[in-house]
Amino acid sequence: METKSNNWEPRIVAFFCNWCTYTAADLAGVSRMKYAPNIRVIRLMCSGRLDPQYVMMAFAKGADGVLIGGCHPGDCHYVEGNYKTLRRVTLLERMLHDLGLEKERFRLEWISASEGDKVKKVVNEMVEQVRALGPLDMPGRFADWDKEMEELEAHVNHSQKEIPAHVH
Amino acid sequence: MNEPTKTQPRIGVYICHCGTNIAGVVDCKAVAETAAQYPNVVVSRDYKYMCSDPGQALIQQDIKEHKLDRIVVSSCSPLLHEHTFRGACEKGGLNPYCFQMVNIREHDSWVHEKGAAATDKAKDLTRAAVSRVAHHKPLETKTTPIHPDVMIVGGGIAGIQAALTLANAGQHVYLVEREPTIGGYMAKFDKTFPTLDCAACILTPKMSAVGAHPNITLWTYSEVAKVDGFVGNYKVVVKRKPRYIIEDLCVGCNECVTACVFKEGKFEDEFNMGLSKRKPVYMPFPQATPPIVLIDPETCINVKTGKCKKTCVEACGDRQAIDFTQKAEMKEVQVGTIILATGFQPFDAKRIPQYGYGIYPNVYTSLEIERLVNASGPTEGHVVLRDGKTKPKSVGIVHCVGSRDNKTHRWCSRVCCMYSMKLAHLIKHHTDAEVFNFYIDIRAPGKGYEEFYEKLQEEGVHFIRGRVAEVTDWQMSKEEEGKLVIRVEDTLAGFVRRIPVDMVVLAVGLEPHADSQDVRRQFNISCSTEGWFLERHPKLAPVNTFTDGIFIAGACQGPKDIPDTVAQAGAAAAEALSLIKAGSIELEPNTAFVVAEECSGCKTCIPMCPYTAISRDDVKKVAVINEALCKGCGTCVAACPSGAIKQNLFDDDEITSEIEAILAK
Amino acid sequence: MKFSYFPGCSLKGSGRAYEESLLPVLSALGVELEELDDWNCCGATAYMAVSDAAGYVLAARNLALAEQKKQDLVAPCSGCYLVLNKCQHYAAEYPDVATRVQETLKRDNLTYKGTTKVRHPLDILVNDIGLDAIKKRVTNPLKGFKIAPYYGCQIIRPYATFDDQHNPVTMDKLFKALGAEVVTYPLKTRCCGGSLTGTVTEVGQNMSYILLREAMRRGANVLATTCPLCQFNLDAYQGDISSDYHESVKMPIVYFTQLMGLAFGLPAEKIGLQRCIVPMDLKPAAALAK
Amino acid sequence: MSTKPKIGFYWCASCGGCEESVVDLAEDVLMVVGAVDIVFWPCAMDFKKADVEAMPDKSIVATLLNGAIRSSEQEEMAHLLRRKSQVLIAYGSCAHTGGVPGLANQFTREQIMKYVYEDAPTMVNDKKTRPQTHFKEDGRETELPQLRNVVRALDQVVDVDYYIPGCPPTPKLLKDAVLALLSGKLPPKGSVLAPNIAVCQQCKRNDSKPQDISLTEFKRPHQIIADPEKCLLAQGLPCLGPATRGGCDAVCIQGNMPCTGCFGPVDNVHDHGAKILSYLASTAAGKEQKDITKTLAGIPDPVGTFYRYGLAKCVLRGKVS
Repeated sequence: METKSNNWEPRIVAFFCNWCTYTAADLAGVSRMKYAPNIRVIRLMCSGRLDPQYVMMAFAKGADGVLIGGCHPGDCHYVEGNYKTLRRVTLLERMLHDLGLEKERFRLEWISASEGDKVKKVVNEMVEQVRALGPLDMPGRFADWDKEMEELEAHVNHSQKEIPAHVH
Repeated sequence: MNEPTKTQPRIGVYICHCGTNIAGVVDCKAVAETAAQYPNVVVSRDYKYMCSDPGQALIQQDIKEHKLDRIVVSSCSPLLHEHTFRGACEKGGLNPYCFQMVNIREHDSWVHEKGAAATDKAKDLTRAAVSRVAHHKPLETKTTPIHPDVMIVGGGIAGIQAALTLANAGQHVYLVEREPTIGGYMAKFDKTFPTLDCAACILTPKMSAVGAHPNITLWTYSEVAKVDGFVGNYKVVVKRKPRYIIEDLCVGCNECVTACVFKEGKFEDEFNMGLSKRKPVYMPFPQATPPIVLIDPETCINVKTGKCKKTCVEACGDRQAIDFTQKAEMKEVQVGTIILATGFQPFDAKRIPQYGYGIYPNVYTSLEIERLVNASGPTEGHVVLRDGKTKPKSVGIVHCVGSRDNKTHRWCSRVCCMYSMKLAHLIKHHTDAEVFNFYIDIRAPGKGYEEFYEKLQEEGVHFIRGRVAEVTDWQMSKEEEGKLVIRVEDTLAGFVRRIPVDMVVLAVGLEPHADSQDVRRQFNISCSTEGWFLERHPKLAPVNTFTDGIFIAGACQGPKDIPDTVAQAGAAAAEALSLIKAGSIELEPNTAFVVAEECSGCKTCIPMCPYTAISRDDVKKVAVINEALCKGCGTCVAACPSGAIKQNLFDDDEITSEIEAILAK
Repeated sequence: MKFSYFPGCSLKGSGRAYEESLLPVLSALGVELEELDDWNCCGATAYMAVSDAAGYVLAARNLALAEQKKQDLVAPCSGCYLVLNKCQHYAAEYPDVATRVQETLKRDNLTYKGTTKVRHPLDILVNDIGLDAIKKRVTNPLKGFKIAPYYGCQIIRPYATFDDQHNPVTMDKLFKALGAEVVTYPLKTRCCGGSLTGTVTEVGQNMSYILLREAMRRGANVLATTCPLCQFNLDAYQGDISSDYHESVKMPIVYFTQLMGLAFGLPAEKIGLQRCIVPMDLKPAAALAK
Repeated sequence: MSTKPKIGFYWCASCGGCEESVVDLAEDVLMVVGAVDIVFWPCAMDFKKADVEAMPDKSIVATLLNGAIRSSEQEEMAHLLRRKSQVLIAYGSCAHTGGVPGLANQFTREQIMKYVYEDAPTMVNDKKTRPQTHFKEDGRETELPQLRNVVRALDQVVDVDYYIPGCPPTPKLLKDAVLALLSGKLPPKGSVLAPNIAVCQQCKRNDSKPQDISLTEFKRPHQIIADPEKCLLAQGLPCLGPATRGGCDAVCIQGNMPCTGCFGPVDNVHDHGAKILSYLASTAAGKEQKDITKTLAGIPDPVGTFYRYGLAKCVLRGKVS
């Protein structure tokens, strides 16, 4: 498994709003800023579209960190979508903490369309913080937990020979 | 049309090299080969320039040949070319929304080093798009009509130029200006660089053309109070402040000004940068447009106390143009497009106390000097010291005050080198003084600009390279007695110099208006970190903003000189005109809708919408989304506790399949 | 009002007039200063130049001691004020400095969380106590005093926590409240010569000369300072300067707290005025009247 | 031999309330007993595992299994009953989504064992003896069940055909399910046998809910005397009705208690807790971080509140340790 090898690299899934943070990431590109290649951006029209389920799902599917990027408070292209994001993220942060995830694995940043350098800074920072924490590897953990079930499954379904239905 | 089937999508994947922009970092061939293995992929290719005609033709041909029903293009940012490729899909006979774009340039090759990591990223992102696009549904393109009227905010040279261009093309324009007159900063200038033609001679005809144009509604002394709506259908409320003068009745005879109980001007004249005094009733300057007076409520005795002989009313006589009962008036208009030309404000020189502005009387800002050298200015063009009579024998012009300075503003204000040289020429011409320019670099990159710099050197104007440390009056020698001393490191000569002068001119930079953040929020556009309005693309869409139908022109977008401002104003007018002439604009169909059978009527979504697009059907007891009002942010979709709200192009199955596939290994 | 107090070496040595005037003046205004128990060298500029790491640890130890007291720390000497501030900023901004500091402090069973606020007496006088309260305490208005307010460098640069970096005015306001006249003194933040006076004497003394000469030219009869090193440089070499520049230079150099003490009616010898090398006229109004 | 359809009931990790709920059918229980042949119901009748093992595969028409899967014994029985049944129904919250036992996934097995056998204040166990899985006395060996790493919902162990939600399911749901089984008119495999619409739709207080409630404070049921007519959420109680599958006739709310989510999510929701979180946070007011934090502090235990019945089915399956 790759996550256990020495060349493990953190995988960060990012959800960026179209108008500010996604555009800022474009600006970072146009300005040829270099940052860590560990991030995969999913574009949403507004950070308010971010359903907390997506964050949970990203972790469950193997993300080591999740980054949310939206417009600064008061700057939302859709007036106040980012306030809704802030409310959801505030509660989600607490819940993820209660579920045992280190706080560095989940981050909300307000990055305006002009802050290409902030994209670079935040991504690099987060990749390093997550790297220091090591792999989260939820799929691997699930597989480890479920290994215990192989034995009985085989025992009940395969060791006994099939008993045919009687015809009366 | 190849309608996508539910059972087995047929996907085409195209990896763009973008010359070497992508291919120089990402192994495009490898990405295409890997993508060929992804589920449902029928065709996977890499190509040099996907956005080129042959690139687009490739997609169209494959759609027909391989019966493709979904397309993925991995190239640049969707903000740049999504529209292009959607068009290619449509031309190929496919619904344009059965398309997904992957950004492997701005988000990958341009920000990462060449190597496996960048290629892996391109593969992951492409895999996610392939997985996502399988869930895309064909959608109908929606359009909205464009109201033909235009609002222009700001009546400086940018606003004037844009207004005239549009009005001459037959469009109705509302020009809103905060000050009592249009003209902006240009109206204060004597000459313009590098041609030294008279600013008033070229500006005032345009100002009066605006005032007289049948297609222009000019509202000065007015501010935008509220903006609602969207491209094509903006509803703007303008607050017209009371000027206590009935505009239609005033003929600008100035008799009320003469008759005012104040025999002499007593209050700082804004137009002359406080270098002269005005009365409470005044006309900003002789060529003001509209050419009418106003009464300043802050200084007029009658407005403040109601106890005045009102000699002005008497002087106006039968015309009865003065109306002290005037109140602020709200005007609401419908426009389809808006051009913001709100300009800049000069840097406040007091922020750099070591330059002595406000401490030493004979330290001036460049705008004050513009008024001093102006024949219609407070001294009728005589350059004299603050005492009102002494001609300076030596003048120092300090460049980059509030520019190229980490402590104040990092940007170059672009105009100061040139206007400083213009002022140096004019001061020398008016006074024959020794003029010293203290500069970091001379930036003269315009037509005839470098030649102007040479001309100045020939005229004997001194240029000393070095940022000035301080302007002070402490003395080291007799010859400094009574003078201002400019301390500077002369970086060409390599030593610190003390240059005594009679007058110091601070070449203040340009900065965004103090309220630029409020203004851009009002119009829902973005700002750069510094506060300049942000263009949609620095090269390809310099007057567009991220909000459709709102354009920017002039120095509100960043410091620029008059030629650039006028060019940009023309461009903004042309962009607005192009929308108007098209009659309508395509909207993203990414609206949300409620699946009524799954809605429990819990009302969670209703307050989520900032556009009041969601209401409750009280008979069926379910939520209903008005598609015309929905702008597609998806906040209600995320909030819906039963997943009963869906969103076109950003639905749960589309996003979750993207998450899963982006992490698949 | 109660603060922790970090005197540093100067206020116990060459700058003792500063402490002798500061303590009674603050006490007269109801401010209690509690000298930090077991304080050590602030880390000072010279130490920083030799080993910045050791410098930060020295400063941080004082900050850590003050942190335990949970009250703001007053550092009257400009050098101490700067170094303590600098240590605080660097520990907050640079993890390696913070780690180094924490690890070393641990050996002394100390920790430093970064919460100590370092304050200058001028800041406390004008912003905490207020000019009105000071005015009320004045029994002997400084009539006839024409003061050149001299701030020096370290209390406003690079950390301008309570005044403008280029045009500070706190002392100006204070002296006006004491009833004195404040002369316009554009050199108020220019270098006094600093340690150059001891190393490259002619350069250092030239800098002092410029300051003294301009103060005289502006009609000042006293120059007020906030820094023990400035006080020493400007006060001690006026004889040398006069002979080197063939110009009679004579300007009393006092701490701002000494002028306050005088205005509060405290006897001259109780506020260290007898320690001035260039003596100050205690009744300049009479001299002016003549 | 009876030709009536053979039905089985089994009880895994649960409180037993589901078994009681069968009796809640009241007189209808006679209809059920008359219509079917109960071949396995250890709680009520004497059956042995060997009896089941002896049955032909797929010979039971339907087994209603309640309770989560926590031990190896439960796991084995799940496999066995799956093999013997044509239709396997996860009955009640625990089998459906892990139920309250699923909250144990906030701790590792070792943490639980250590607490129960060493740290609990009522425990005296100086030798720190732990339960054994092998036991030998008088030459006889006995195998005892093991505690599994995590609590699982039934479908995390075996293939499940239908789900009857609820803690416990209401008599109506059970009756409808039995009638559907008898008539053979079954919905697609994998369906939850309750309406795919949230509780609010059946809630009589729905009309009383204002359109925008923007809560600045969340309250807990013991803190207020709730108005019995008005929407509980509007009164500050975090009622999970909007995010929870209906079919219960909003019984808890009729009893003036907020919905706690026992029916699990509707079909469109992947992760019940995350969706509850999204919806509840959306009803909170405030634009400043400190105000928002303060308001949301009124929900002191997000995991326990949002995953009260479904932590095993949370996409993260429990606490990451």
